[in-house]
Amino acid sequence: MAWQWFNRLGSPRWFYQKSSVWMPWLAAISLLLLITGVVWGLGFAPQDARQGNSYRIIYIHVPAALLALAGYYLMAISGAIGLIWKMKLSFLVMRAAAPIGAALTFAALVTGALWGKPTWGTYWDWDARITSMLILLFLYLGIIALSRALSRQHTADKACALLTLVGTVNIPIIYKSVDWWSSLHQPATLKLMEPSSIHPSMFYPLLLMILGFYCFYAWTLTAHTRILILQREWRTQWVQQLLTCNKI
Amino acid sequence: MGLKPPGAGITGEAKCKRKIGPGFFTLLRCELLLALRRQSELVNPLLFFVTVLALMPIGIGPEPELLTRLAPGLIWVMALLATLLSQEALFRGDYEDGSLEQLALLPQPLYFAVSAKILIHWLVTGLPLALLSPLLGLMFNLPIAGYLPLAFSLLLGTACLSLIGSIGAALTVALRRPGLLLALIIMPLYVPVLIFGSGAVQAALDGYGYSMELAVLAAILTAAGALAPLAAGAAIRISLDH
Amino acid sequence: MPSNTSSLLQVRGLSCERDGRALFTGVNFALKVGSALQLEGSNGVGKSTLIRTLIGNTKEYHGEVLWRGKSLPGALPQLRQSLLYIGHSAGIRRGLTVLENLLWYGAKPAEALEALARLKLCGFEYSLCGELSAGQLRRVALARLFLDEAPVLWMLDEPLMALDVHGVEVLEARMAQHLSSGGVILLTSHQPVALSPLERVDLTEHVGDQEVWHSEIAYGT
Amino acid sequence: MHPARRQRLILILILVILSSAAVGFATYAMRSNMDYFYPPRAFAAGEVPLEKRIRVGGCVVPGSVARAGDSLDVRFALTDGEAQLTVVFDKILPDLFAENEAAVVIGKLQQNGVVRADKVLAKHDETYTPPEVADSMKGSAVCLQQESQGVGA
Repeated sequence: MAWQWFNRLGSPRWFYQKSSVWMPWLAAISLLLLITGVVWGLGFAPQDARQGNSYRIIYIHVPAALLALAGYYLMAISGAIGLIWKMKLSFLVMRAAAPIGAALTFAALVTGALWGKPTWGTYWDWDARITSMLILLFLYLGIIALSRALSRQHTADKACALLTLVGTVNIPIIYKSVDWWSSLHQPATLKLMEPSSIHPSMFYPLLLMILGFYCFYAWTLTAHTRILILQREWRTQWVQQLLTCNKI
Repeated sequence: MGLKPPGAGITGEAKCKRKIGPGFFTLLRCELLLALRRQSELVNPLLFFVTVLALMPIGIGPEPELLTRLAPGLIWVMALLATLLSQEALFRGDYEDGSLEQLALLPQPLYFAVSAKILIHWLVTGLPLALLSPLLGLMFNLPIAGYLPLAFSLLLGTACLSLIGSIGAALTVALRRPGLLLALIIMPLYVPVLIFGSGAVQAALDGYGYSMELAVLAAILTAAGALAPLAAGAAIRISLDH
Repeated sequence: MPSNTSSLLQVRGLSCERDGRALFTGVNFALKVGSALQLEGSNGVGKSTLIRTLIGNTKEYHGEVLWRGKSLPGALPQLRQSLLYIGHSAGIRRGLTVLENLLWYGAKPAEALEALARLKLCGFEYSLCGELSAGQLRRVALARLFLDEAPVLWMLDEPLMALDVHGVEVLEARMAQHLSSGGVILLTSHQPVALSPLERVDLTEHVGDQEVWHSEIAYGT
Repeated sequence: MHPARRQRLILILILVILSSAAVGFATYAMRSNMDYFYPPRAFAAGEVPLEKRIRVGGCVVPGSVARAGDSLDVRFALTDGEAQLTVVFDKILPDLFAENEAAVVIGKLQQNGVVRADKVLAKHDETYTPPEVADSMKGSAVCLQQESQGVGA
């Protein structure tokens, strides 16, 4: 029974049909959460004692950074599932997640730089967190480049999954070594705040933004996966039927 | 000299050697022969390493203090690039002439063949780099305290680089021009080796011991020695299905 | 799975696709002890892909492949143990000498020299393969067929390519002898091969419906 | 034993040996204390090596900042509540540097017991607090409390 369900989940066709139902809901929820979070965070949350208003960029920065990392692990897990159980859909999810993850990493770096200027007086600092974020961006870009370079999709899927897994083994090592390196060169001046050290009136909008980003991420990932499914399966009967019915 | 009568020419279960394929030392010998016969490919990474490093003082100015400050990082980054450049050819020849396909058909794990290749690759690139390092230290006005850690860290570190790079080489072997892509894939994975390699030299220059950095490099080396050939073997099987 | 024991290799309803595009569909054949099969078809129809599927290097296929009655991929290790495969790229390293190449494939020096003599490669034993002509390279690769204790199953992708008349004759004689001693041969060739019994499968007749292809199943089997 | 199986066994043995060696090296590396961060009391206790690159963290003692008239040279004292340490610096101090605020100094300890700094960093406040909450916590207590946390971490 469970196996059957698993197999069905692996079918791109099944996923395409089911996700048509989820998509509007996901979009509505993420829009609601994001709008509430933005209005609350930017308009109503109090100013910070030292940084004034500039701290408000955390409402974008923190969720983006969290998802950039979580997105990589999602890629690694779906890549592993693809390699072990030979599930086509799982490879598609992995490849759909790569550009989104890269964009989020880039966003986290840019917002971090913008935040850094008024707060520590510099756009860029070779701090452990920033440096490892930059390396994460390179990992993402490498995976995307590999997936584009290999012309045969079947090979590209597996190769990217393997590279993602190798990267996963490396991420903690890279993080540890960059941390050691930067603490040797300078003290850890910029630390991510612990949830306890942020006042609740600032934390609730942040929580909303994080949840909103997660939903938005799920929506984007689903949308991108659907595009990849159509690209990959356009010769199949069900896609042809879909195309003729919708007259696209 | 004639062929054997019908039937006798077909193997039963007996002859094991040919079925299991060449042993590890045969693989090593063969790789070493191949490496030594491609002399230009052998010398080019070394020449690149030395030439670019010689350009550095010309570019940034010859102040001895500045050069001392930059020496560990520059030498290490150049060692990294030199290894990377030579990595592209690791599986290429065997892929193009079909012997990689033959290797993959053997019942023995690809781990052995891949490690033989990596070992020889390190012997002809990493080891000479480490041996050349005192000369470069001289060029860069490296204090006496830095020579030993530089040589040791290069010795261990280039082996790590060869191992990690083999995964990228195996993933891109089916591509016609993998050069830049290989660099893009592998560079992020090189970061820890670079940090601890140049860190060992810097620690020695700052007056501290460098055994911790070398221990980390050794840890990376042994872990990569176990995992990288496995991953590269899997990547070869993936690339063969292209 | 009950099957005719004299059929070493059986292929049932084999279809290969490449990125969702069908190369060929519904290929059936069986190789009995002492029989040979020639795959024909125009360029790009998937002859090499079929061979690479059978030896397990390509995993995107539908259908059933049986080796000694057991189905792939479970029986792949056994199949590979009895396999001698010479692909389009013949697996001869250009940086090694002719003899070194054969020794790498586990030949004993004496038998390697004998095999080279049969293929008229005397005097080239110590030349680097990179310096040989295409036809000579092909002969070096084919010399593996002339070593003692050859495996049962031969899969040869374009073995006649670049060979001269004498080379073709020697090869055909060796293949006939292999068949008579109970081996099986699967080969692709655009040229006619003088060999009996020789079955022919034309892949052009099996070209799938290129437009609509129902790949509902996940990768591999 | 079947040769293929034997080779697999050898492979597993190699993997086990290599990974245990990796664990061993990593443990050795972890054990060596590579943190060159010292509080001012470590200087008083004489634990700090001379002429090696070190890092010092502490609160800038109020009224201790003295600038030389003719150069950028500046002299200030750091404290961790127990001991004080004099620091000399010859470049421009960062904007966030202020008396009674935390600062981190990178430099070398000299024979005379003074640290010559290569770099001074104003340690950033890690918490995000609305003004009214921060007001109630103002004072050197905040700095010292953070500093002890920072040193302990």
